[in-house]
Amino acid sequence: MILKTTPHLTQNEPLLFESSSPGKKGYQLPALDVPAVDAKTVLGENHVREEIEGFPEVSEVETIRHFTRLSTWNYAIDLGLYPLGSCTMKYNPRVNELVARTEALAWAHPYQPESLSQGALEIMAELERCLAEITGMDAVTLQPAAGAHGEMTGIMLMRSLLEKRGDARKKILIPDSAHGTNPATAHMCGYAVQNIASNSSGLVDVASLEAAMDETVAGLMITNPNTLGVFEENIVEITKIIHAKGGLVYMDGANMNALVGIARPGDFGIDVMHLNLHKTFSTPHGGGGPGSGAVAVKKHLEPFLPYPRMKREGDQWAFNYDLPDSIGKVRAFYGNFGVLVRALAYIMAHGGDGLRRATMDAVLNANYIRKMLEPYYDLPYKKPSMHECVFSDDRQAKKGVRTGDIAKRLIDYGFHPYTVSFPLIVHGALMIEPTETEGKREIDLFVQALISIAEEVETDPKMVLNAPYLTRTSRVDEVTAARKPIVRWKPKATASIAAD
Amino acid sequence: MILKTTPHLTQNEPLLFESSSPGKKGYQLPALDVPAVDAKTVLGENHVREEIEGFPEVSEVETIRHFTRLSTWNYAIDLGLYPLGSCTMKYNPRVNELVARTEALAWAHPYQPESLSQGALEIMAELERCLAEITGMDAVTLQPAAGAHGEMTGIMLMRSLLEKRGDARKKILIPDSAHGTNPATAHMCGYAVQNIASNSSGLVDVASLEAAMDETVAGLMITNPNTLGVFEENIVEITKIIHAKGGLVYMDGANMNALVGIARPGDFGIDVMHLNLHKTFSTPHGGGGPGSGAVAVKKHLEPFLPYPRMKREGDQWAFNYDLPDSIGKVRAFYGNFGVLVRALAYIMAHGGDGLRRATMDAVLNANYIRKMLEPYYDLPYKKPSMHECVFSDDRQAKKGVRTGDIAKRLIDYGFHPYTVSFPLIVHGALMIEPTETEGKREIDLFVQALISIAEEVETDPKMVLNAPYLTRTSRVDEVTAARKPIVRWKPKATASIAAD
Amino acid sequence: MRYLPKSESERSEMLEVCGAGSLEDLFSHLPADVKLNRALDIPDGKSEYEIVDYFREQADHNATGYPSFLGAGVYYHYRPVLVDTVVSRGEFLTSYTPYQAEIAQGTLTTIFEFQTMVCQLTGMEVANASMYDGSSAVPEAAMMAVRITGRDQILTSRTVHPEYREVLRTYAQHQGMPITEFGYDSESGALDLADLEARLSNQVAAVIVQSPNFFGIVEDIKAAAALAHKHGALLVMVFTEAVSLGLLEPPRDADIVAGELQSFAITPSYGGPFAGIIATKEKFIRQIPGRLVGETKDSRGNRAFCLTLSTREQHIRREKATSNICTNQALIALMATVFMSVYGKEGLRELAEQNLAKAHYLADGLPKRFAGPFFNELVVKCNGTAPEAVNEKLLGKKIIGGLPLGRFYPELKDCMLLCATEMNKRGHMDEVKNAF
Amino acid sequence: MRYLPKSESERSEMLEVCGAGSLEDLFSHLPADVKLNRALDIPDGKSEYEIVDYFREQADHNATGYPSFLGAGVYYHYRPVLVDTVVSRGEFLTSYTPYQAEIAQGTLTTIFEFQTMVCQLTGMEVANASMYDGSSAVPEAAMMAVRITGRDQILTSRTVHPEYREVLRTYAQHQGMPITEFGYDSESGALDLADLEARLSNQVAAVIVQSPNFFGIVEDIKAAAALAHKHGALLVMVFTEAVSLGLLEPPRDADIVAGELQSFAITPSYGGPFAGIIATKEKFIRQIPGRLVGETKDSRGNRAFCLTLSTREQHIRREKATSNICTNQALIALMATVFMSVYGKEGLRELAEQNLAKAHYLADGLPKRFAGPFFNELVVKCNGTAPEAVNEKLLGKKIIGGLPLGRFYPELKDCMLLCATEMNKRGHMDEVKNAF
Ligand SMILES: Cc1ncc(COP(=O)(O)O)c(C=O)c1O
Ligand SMILES: Cc1ncc(COP(=O)(O)O)c(C=O)c1O
Repeated sequence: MILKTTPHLTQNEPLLFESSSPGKKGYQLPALDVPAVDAKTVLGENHVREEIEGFPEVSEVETIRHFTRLSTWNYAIDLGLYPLGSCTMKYNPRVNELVARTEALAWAHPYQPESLSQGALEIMAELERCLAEITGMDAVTLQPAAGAHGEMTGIMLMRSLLEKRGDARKKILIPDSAHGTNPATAHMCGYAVQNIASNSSGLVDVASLEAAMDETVAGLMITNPNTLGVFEENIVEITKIIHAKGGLVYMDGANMNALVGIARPGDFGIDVMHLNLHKTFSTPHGGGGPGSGAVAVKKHLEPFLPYPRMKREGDQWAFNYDLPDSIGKVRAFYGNFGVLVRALAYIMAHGGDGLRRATMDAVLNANYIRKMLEPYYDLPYKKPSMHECVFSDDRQAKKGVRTGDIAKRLIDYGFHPYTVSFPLIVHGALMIEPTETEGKREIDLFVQALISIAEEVETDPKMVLNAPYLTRTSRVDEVTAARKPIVRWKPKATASIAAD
Repeated sequence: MILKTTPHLTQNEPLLFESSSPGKKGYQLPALDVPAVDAKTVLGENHVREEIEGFPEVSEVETIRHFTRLSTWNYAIDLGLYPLGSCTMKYNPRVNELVARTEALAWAHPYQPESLSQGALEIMAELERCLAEITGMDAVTLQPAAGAHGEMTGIMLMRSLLEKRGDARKKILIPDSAHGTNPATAHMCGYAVQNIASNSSGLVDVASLEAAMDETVAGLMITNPNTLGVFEENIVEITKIIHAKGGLVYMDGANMNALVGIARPGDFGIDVMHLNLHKTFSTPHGGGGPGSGAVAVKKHLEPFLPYPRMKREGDQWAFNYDLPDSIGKVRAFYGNFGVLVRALAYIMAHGGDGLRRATMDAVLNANYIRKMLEPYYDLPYKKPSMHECVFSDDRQAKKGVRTGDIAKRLIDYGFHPYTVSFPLIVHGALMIEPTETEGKREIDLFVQALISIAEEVETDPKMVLNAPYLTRTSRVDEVTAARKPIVRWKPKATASIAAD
Repeated sequence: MRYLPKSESERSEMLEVCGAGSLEDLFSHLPADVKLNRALDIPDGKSEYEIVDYFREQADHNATGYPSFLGAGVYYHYRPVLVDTVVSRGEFLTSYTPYQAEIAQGTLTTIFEFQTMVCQLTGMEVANASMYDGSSAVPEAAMMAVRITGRDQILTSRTVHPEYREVLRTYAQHQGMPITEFGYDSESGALDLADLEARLSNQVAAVIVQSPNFFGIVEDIKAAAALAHKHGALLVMVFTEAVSLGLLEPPRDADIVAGELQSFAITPSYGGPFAGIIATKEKFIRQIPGRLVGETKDSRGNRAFCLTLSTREQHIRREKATSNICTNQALIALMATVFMSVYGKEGLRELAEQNLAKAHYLADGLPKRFAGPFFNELVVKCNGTAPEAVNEKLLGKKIIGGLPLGRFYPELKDCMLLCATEMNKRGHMDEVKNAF
Repeated sequence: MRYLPKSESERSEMLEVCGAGSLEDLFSHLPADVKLNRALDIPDGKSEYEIVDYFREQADHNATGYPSFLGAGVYYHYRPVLVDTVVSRGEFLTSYTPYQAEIAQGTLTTIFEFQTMVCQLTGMEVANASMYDGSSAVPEAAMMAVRITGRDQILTSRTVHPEYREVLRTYAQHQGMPITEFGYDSESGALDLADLEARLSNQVAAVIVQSPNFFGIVEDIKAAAALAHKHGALLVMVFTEAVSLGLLEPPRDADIVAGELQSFAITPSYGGPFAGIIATKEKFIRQIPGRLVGETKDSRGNRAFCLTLSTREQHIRREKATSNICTNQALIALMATVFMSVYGKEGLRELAEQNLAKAHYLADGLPKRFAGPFFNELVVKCNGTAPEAVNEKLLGKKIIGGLPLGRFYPELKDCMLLCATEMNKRGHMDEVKNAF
């Protein structure tokens, strides 16, 4: 029975291009205080464009209504639980938005004099210090823009170290439970990918890892806790195996929300790792980004970090570009500074003890959900859960209902779906990560919803197969979208574009 | 046919009290930097309360979700046309919200030294100047908090002048088309109310006015354009009649959106009037307030204005409290300053010419709607419309459908209803004021909706009588609410309170 | 103009429908002699960037970043970030009075919560949806008492905020509601019960007292109420510092509570907009002014809220209404509602305790004028030097001192009213002490 | 902790269900030797007021209110207020990547509009939903060209932003993608077509040029494209100043456009977050990296949008994906979308014309290093004095000058890059001129 939502009307809204009319304006510029110049004269006829065909022409009130109306078609953390496994969708404190807009921070130019950027530098230095302490690593770079970018940075660091030692090696070992960015990253860094099968309990199989490890292997990319939400109990042994053969261990830190204040990768043999500040440290996802993929390393990898690094000169911070072994820059300037501000504000709000308590509540929520749902959904791997738990649609599949269908039905119940069909080692996975910022009431409603859907599967599978029913947009046809891609608006008639 | 809305799910949400749990916190205070004191010792046992029974205990994330969810149950200008007659629901520019939050303005204390308040004083002085220019009056007070408060201030000014002349007189003349605040105000100021019947074209009947006017009458409260949206074409003659017998004319300026830049009350014989800055000058209604009811007067009433007034001392602004004839203060401090800031920002954005063009577009929208709907709804008064038009439900009533029912059905069509059953001189009024900030597309959809409803009334009146259908809350039972008032939450069991 | 969502072609289409050749034609029926034949003398429209610059420039002529010890009815308190997050949502900011309940349940629910929390804080049974501010709530309370008792005289303590009393006088002057003031005990700074008793009679509709009073002193409401009731008058209790309600015994013995919630996340904003309230006993519900939200059901039987008892109000009752108030301070009341939700039961008490501690730290060592128990304000003697001189000294240190009292209380012209809240830092308080 | 929505009693209820006696029990299965046996060395949790104070204090150590003439890839432009109004809506701010189309149509629609407007601006047929920034979009474009052409060499103009070229080098070093640079004409400051032609070969996958280039000079994309195409290479056009697209001929002849939209209402924010884009021809759609939103229908036949062609992406293709990018810059792209909507067709052109006028006013009288046509940036010779010295002089006047070029172009160590936008006031520009 649906307890959490009620249908209500929402406003329809055309595309901006469809509500445009020639001459409508949403802007005004101050009058020019210098002589106007003729573009064609100073730039040359051939360099000056005609009007921007099809570009919007709307007023201010139409603009705010357009985006306000569209926003009401979205689900969001501010509206409820967002249990996407592996995504750590936690509450985004609003004070972080406020401080990130502090004028002298938001309007700081990356090339302004260092002497006039000491505040920005201090913020980055303090965040680096906090992240090193949290991970137990020796140095941190804040330059990567997201997790995958951090992975690339990290693998390049490994490769540069190995090259310096004389052999960059050929392969990276990656468990079959890993996130897609891991193999994609290894490939971008010029490495072949060798998959490591998980064992019956969903952990890295130590024997096959040992077998796979040799001098052609640059290292291992491991996620801990892994994508099942299970802590790799043999992690110390695993890192020893890699190190023994001269390899390095990269840890995908996307799941750090299970470890902060409890255990530190630096203490269990990790050489390099990334953090998703937009997960563990609560910077808003904003419908897909921005993020920050800070990378933390042990001493031996520090010389290879992207330049510039910050250094102390007397009582001032300064940038150091003189780093001969550096892999170079992975993006212009110093990173997603505005995101870094938010992450530091988050850390300051919790403090060391608060961060630990947040981790414990996150793990509590995941274990509670697991316990409550185990009678209704198949739990393929039984190891203790950390911050998330992964069920399979095994029982429901017998009725022809798959994880994707259950996910859509969950929408009617007022929740964003869990992560669907990942990790790949679980057939028909329901991957659930509640995070610590969910209260008991919200979690109980979520559990009730999934139990109720399990019952619907028994009594009326069709009902689930055709969900959702309460959304303004019913089940979306993604197949057609991919078969004949229409990725931009065009004036009617010529609307659709042919794809090869 | 409903073109503008589609049903979509919205989140249910209990009251704060219902989601509270002992010990949940949404706040943190900085640690005390002085010794704590024992309340009972310094205040005395009897002065210290027990815990606040039933007060909320929720976390930060629950608070933001609570109010975000509730907000989605509202309609608003940001979502669409809000054609409430007499309310002038126009677009609220967001830059006005920004400037009102400028730190040194938002955090200015009313008792801080005048030398450190020059910016605030300059803003008020500039707004007074603009409003005097717009109304054609000689002086303005910004102290009243809303229109009704302005009316009270204005009538007190009149009374004080008359008293000073030797006789405060007994009565105030008020057309039967006037807003309820007019008679209520006259009464609060110690005057009896004498209604003046409107003539067949909805205007003040000059003959009966003349008959009613004598030396016992303090003056007239007139709304121009009146609540039918019609300009009182005899206004000059009317004011002459009142003045001839020593009375004064108060104008309810709620409808100034029809006149700004076109005609000025000061030029047609008005002695005193109020402006609703939260209507004509776009400060947000915020679900019912705050507003500002600035009052503008001619020279002869200036000495009676509330103190303090601003005066220039050298290159500085100062407050002048030495005003022997002043009626006194109508509220503490100087008025709803934050609202005044927004109003001035609005005036600055338009400039003189822009204000005039806004008025013309407002009148254009109203006349367009009138023309488009005249074939479908009865228009009781045929005089040219200004900023609003008023239909009656005469034709629909024959099918048993009243203006209130049509209003509810309009909700399903994606619009906020017009003003229902006002003015009283129109039986079953539909009072429609679009304002200038509505585009043709939105207006055409509104017209289409009302036409479509008119057809529904013919074909299926029941359908209209039971509307709305698409809202999360269906037709609300206001009768029961008034019969057994429950105006506060109580822990179950004792929930309802008896009313006398 | 960027706020006018029409293209020229759309304008002409619409004009055509109206049978008008031009926009001017729409006004052709206006008498020639009332029309304005010139442009308004207001500068050309400005871009939003110029508007921001203008107000920043004005702000630069105001004090910024001065620690301040001003209170006297307007208090500096921390403002949770969530408050603006909530009130900036267009659905709250740009909606009208919730007359159409089916699309205003958001606003209606928050007002119902507001009314409930005000009752919980004040110990009353009914609270309205807000008044303009605390000062205008006082005459409304007095008029309410007059309606209830059928009497016409009002007795006010001199320790009620002076500006509130001025507003009461303005409202009263034209409606035959004589106001008499009674004094305070010059030792304790609390109201003079003997003087009150002496002035009470069967003509008195209401006795108005404030607690904490204008001097910051916590009054004995019970005693005042007993006296008032003995003579068949109602007791109206006024408060200007809502934070005190987190710690002080609520005025259960009062009949009407009229107060100001500015302390609840409402910026001082040079004096407004604020949010006043009136709360009372159930039995007086039909005499309360302003809007009330009540609980009911919708046609499907689900809980719903709506404006109720509107037969008290001007749009129905016209001259017989309980008040002429229409537009109130809804959005500001919402700020207070969010504030109460963020602080909650424990937070409001801790906040009050911090204020108490700060004020007592400030008081320690300063020449207090009054002996009565105080919350977060106190009257201090400036022995010899004028209060203005002390403030000058402090301004030199970029600190704004207290309010010199001579303006409102000639007998206290050598005193100032100092306030300390959770925002005042110890160091600044020490500087203030040194200035005496 | 205010962000943890649980009471102690709720915690113990939940622990009981989990069969755990304490929160610590939940971690009892972790090997003892991996556990942290001490508290983290991070100061105690702070209230939101202390957090605000901390960042304000840091901000005070940064420049505020200095007029600045820095550009070089990060530009100062007015920021319409509506941008923050929109991106502050929780429904946009706190939503995830729109994988579940039925409850993400808001985000999906805005991305579809974004993709469309980027196409309209660049003259391309397909644009993605955003890349991390302009600099990382360049190597992604290069890799795309390598996949399309099956060749591996990249030719880059030295007038491409130096940091972009550094990023390209970092990406390229480990994947056998040799990078060669070609020069610029020291007269005009535009790319040296002869040098380009000389270096072209049938090994070259892509020629990368920027316009306006790092010196502010508008490049002849047509000519560069013709040369590249003659040798079967693709032309990649880079832009850092999106406002220029309001006025400049779009790079229709390019095969791939990689750019940075920071100029579109994205604050400089000390270098990020920004929003990069990649746009290209329809025929290359299956090689484009990053997310794409496509139009389709829902089961009721209504228009709907969803993420599409995800078989290009890492979560499906893993090591065979077109890129490893997952999280992008969605909310920042939304800022740019709102900006484009506010300015619109006429506004963007007027804005570009104002920039052109300001830069040419600034240039007038200054010793320009290059003769080519420029948009809103120009290289100026400091004849004699070092650029740093000129900047020192300007800092004395609380003005931030230009970027000394020696760091990136030794041959231009006596020059600086100056930028003037609509925000630079005439008076400040005059002061800059006087400093030379
Ligand atoms: C386990 C894991 N690794 C890596 C990533 C990639 O991080 P990002 O999306 O920030 O690039 C994610 C994010 O979805 C993830 O869940
Ligand atoms: C014609 C008229 N007069 C007076 C008022 C009262 O103004 P306010 O609500 O600001 O007190 C209104 C507002 O509804 C009105 O429409």
